[in-house]
Amino acid sequence: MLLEVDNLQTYFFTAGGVTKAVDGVSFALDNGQSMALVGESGCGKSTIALSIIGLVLYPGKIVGGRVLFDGQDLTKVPPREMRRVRARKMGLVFQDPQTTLNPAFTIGEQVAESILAAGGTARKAAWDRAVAAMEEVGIASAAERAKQYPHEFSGGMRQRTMIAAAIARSPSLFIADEPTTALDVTIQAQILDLIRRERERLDTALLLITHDLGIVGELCETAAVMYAGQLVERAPTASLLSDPLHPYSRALIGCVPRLGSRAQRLPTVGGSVPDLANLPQGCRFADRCPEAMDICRQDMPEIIRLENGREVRCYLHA
Amino acid sequence: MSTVELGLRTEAARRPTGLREFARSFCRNRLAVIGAVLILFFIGMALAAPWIAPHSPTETNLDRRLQAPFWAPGGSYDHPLGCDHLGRDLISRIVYGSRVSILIAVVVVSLTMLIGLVTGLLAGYFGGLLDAFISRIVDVLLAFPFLIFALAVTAALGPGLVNMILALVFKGWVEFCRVVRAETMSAKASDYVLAARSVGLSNVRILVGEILPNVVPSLIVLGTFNMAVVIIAESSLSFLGLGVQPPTPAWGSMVNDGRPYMLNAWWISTFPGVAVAALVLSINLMGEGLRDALDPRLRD
Amino acid sequence: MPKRVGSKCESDHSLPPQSRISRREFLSGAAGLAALLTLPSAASLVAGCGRRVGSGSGITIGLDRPITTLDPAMHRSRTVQAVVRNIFDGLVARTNDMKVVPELAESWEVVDDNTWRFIIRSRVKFHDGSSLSAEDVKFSLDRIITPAAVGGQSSPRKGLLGPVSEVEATGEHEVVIRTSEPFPILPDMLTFQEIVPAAYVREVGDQEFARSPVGSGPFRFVEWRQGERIVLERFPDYFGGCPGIPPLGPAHLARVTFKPIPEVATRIASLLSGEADIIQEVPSHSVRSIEKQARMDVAACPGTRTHYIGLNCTIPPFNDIRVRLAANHAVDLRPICDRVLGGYAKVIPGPLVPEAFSYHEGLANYEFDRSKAKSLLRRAGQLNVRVELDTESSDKELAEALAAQLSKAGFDVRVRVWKWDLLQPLLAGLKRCMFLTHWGNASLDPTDILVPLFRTGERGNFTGYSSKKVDALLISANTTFDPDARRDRFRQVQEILHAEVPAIFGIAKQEIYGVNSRVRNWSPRPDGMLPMHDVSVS
Amino acid sequence: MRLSFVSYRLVQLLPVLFGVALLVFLMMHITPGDPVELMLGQAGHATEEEIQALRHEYGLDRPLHVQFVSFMGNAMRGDFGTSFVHKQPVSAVIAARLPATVELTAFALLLAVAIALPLGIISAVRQYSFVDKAGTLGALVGISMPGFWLGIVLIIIFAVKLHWLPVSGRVEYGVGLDHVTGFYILDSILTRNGAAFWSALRHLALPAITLCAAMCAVSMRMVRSSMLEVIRQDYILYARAKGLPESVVVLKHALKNAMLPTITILAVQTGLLLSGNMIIETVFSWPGVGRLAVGAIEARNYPLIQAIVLLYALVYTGLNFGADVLYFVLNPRVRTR
Repeated sequence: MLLEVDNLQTYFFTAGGVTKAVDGVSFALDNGQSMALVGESGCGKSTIALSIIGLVLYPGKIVGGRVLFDGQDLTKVPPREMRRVRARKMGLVFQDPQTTLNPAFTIGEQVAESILAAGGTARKAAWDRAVAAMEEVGIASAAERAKQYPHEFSGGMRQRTMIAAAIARSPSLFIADEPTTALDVTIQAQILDLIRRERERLDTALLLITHDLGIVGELCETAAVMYAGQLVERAPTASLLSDPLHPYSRALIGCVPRLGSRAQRLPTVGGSVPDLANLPQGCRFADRCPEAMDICRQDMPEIIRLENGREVRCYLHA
Repeated sequence: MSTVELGLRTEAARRPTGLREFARSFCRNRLAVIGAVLILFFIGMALAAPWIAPHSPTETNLDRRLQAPFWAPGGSYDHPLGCDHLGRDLISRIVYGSRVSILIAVVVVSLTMLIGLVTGLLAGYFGGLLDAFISRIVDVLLAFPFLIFALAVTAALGPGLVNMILALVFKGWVEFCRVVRAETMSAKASDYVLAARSVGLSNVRILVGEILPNVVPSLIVLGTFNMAVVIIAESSLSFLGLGVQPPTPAWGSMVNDGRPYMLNAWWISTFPGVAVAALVLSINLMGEGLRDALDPRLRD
Repeated sequence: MPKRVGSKCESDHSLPPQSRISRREFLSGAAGLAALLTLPSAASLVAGCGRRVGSGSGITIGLDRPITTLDPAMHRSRTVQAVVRNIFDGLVARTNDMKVVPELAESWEVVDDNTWRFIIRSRVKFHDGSSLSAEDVKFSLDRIITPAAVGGQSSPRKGLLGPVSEVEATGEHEVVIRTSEPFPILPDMLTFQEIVPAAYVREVGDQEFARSPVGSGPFRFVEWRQGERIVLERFPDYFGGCPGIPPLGPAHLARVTFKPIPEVATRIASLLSGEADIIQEVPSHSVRSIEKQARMDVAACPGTRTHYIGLNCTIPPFNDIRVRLAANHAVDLRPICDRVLGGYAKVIPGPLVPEAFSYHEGLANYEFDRSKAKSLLRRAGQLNVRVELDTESSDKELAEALAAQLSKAGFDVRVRVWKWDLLQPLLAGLKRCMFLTHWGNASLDPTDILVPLFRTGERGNFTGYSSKKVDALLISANTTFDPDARRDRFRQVQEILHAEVPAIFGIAKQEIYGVNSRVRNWSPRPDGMLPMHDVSVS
Repeated sequence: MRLSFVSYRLVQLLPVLFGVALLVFLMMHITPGDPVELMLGQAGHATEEEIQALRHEYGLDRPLHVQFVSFMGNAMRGDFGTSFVHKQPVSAVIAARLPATVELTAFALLLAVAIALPLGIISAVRQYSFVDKAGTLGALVGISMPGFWLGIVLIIIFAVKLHWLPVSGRVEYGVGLDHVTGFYILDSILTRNGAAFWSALRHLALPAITLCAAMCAVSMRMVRSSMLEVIRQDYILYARAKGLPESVVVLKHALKNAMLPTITILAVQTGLLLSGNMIIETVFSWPGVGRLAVGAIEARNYPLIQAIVLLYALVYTGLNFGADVLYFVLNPRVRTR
């Protein structure tokens, strides 16, 4: 198993109280596999990403659980070693290429830097590899453009650059946090295509974090739905999309617009996410759940494993 | 302010920004509360000076000239911090001095902030000729040594408290204007202002609603520091002959008055100096707390 | 015998001042060197580089003011004169106790009311080796009395030579000075002028001369780092100095360094750290912290400056003589002199210091009587009248003490502290009503102070005082040669001023110096000059 | 592109200098106080005619606008007239003092940057740590102490009590320092005079420390706050996520961005140092322009004041101009647009 997240708990200790951004999440991802973490913004999915790469910043803290990566518990690894793991084995793409590239350095420099960080490469060679990676992700005349600054790049181009930086060092885990959210629809497709292609080429495991179920089908074998810091459902993508079990998943899928659908109005999920610093006693979705029962408000449902390998956290399936 | 969906801010720190929230957030910063309490203490001291001060701040008694603090040889508990060069009780002068010093700091900083804010916002937001005009004035004033100003103002109006405040304001607003202008310009280019503009919000609403909140944090930091600078400037100005006029006690002038006695009666200028430092420290602690509480970005 | 005051001096009264200092032990050479040696690395760096050559015979003097020029004709500063007087000599000099004695002049005579003849000493050499002649004297005095004579500019010292109208070299060593009206105090006033080498000045030009002067004095110029220091070296071929001020011969000191250190605390610190051997203008409150130190001492002598509170006689409330009298009854200067000025001051009943010519011993200060002051004010309808007492920051302490006294006796006085450059025009315009200031009288001749302060319309007459009688007496005194007649007139003036009270008189402060006890044979002078010719160090 | 930016900023300097010149001219001339009166001192013996003659000699009897035009005309040729007090060309008087001030200011600036930069960075990276809190406290104390007070305290401790450092002046007499540039540190290095170098350095220490205290405090706070701002940016998180060492993240990615506002602040602060000079130079008897200025103002020495103020303005605007150009070079957004 490449990555095994086991009962991960990441809390933020703020002045307003303890915010349980990630509260007992477990999942696993093997080499070459791909998985999506789906959820509304604020549900803790990005915190999972940060927990995996060991960059949960003050006042956040991993308070429980393990993150096994290549058999090593990353929560116990010293920062210096953690940095090496990140540099050698992980590739990241973030949501907003506008702000994630440093405005003060050239594109090539920032890509090359990522190669240098992995170690074992000379500066000149790193630059060449950076240019090659940029070509690989489809940036024309990469040698020239590598000398340009981020503000001279379009959003899509910047995102390609980020992917180039990630793949240039052939990571074993590729984490993409909302990689297309900030982009135009047409560009989105290109970028998704690029991610899929590169993932297959390098046989990298992919952890895709998104709120957009629409893109999950194209990229990931499995999908996990997150709600208020917890996983509520995990299933092969196809099954999830065709037959969501959890009422939240259903609501979420209902929100995905389908081309050709004639619906006058897009359905929405009513209500809002509970305050992570002040969680209800029972099921966290109970307040918004159309099928909520008394027990749902009393007790927190456990994850239930179904025979077909699916997992769901709901009393409806008990 | 586009942010990466990385949980830190968006997931963990979304809270309404009401007055109560602000107060709560401020109160949780222990140092800031200490600062605020100290400031209240100083203000209380200023208000209650006649009841607190053991002696008159202006009553001279040449028999007690340069009397040392109580622990030093020659000191007495009657004048715990000793007496100055005219035998006036030092602690009483410090207590009364808080009135003048706080008044000067508050008046000067509010005036400079206000002028700097308005001119900076206008110059930064509208740009063009207005900006060029304001910027050139700012440049000229900045390039002009303060000493000359102070002397010119005294020359034109004579030395005194009001004129000193005028001199400080005349030059002080410039720094605020520069900072506000720069912040305004960068805020103006940001997405949310573009968005606000595209929605068709009026200039005033954009300035007050969108840009001002971004300017305020740096303004407060600068302002709290300037309080300190102003209190100290008062002593530099008395060094140059534009201080608060005797026998009115003011901390800055007291520090300066004690200058010739540094070798043989260090307390005359040291204790007022300590008072300045304590006030400045508390202003600053509170300022930091204010900034953190005001700026949702910096809140944790 | 120069007067030395100060507690230590008093206790050693029987001994001459020089030997008193010399008895003290002095350990190593310059204390500055000692300071340096505390850092081992410093010592190794400095070793053998010839620093402080013959350190025992150098002396450093901390001045209270910057030196702006070394041209004796182009300044109006006592401190500058104190420095250049070591490079240059004058026709006439003063002894330490202010007697006027011939220096470069061998003798002089009054030919008639408007003509003087001076015989110049022969065999006097300038530092460049040339001999001093009557031509040089004429050149030097012409530079001062002729407008625009110094590089196109006029000498600000012209006024000090009053009615001198012509100087003529009538022989190799004889000069005739003519005046436009009788000028009885010419010798006194010539002590303010120095003789420069005509040929050298013509050769290098006035500007260069002001930067690196050549004179005939006991020390020759070595280095001037502007704002930092002026270094002088012993001139071995010095003619010897005034016969009136023995001993004669070249200076004892190999080197004299003048350092302007305007900040009081810094100046004292440089004395205490050993960087300066003599410092000017020690405030009385610091005397004790200097005396406390081993090998440090304080020397004081009567000054020539009179501190007084001017009362503007032209505007209310002080245009009423009752209010002026009330002000005089309201103050008690004795405790101020004793406490605020630490005893380094004397109360005087008029504008003249006791050492001045024609000082009137018969006058006394008005009696300190608060109820009398109040009743005078009540009668004038000015009880609790509000007035501002203007002063400079250097006199702030004194002003505050006086204001406190006045406020207890029926006045309501606030002190206002100004810079002199701003206060001066207001005073000159008679716009202010009460001011604490001081006026110097370096010549110790009353003309120097009575005329500018109290003659109608004079530029120092800030009280607006005007009396035909006083004006006439002053004019006649100034043009009369007979000392007794002059004395009589000046006394009359003092009596009138005492009766008409245009001011609250007065305080004569002492000049206080800080001295390292290795300095010998030096004593302070009322006129603030610092002749180093006879001084030595142990 | 670059050239046009630079020349644009250069053109902007002209109105500023003109404005400063006009302002100082008006201020000095419309306020009361007669330089000739002050020049003649308090002692008597000057007649009204003499005063008038002197006034005429210095052109003070001409109408204001005529004086201003001739002042500006001469100033453009670098001729600021003759100092009333020194009786020497103003340019020569200032030139003699300038190296001292430049040396002191530069040294104080270096010291301030050397202290403020690392402390500011550490305080930001380790926010709320001991270093941060101590730094904050230190900065506040630094800013709360008037320069003259701190100066005198340092003198008492290091010169009077400990005898470690000299009280005043720039270099000992007798170390045989040759004048090359007027900057003693530089001169002593050029002439390989170890004793002079050491002496100059020791003389520089106290005034430089005093001068830099306030600036150091402000700069440190500025570095800290701009670093804090930058460190919260996404690209810093991304840089960390890439696995870059923390030192690279902070010193390369964060610092380069944080330097932009800091440079501007440093330029302004250096300008303030120049004013601070007036008091510090007086306290330490440092033979620089600041002390010259104080004396010139007290004596209403118009030609000298005007020249010094113009010089300050020139240096100040020059610094700002330099900061702008540096900003321009450092900030790729401005540069390539």
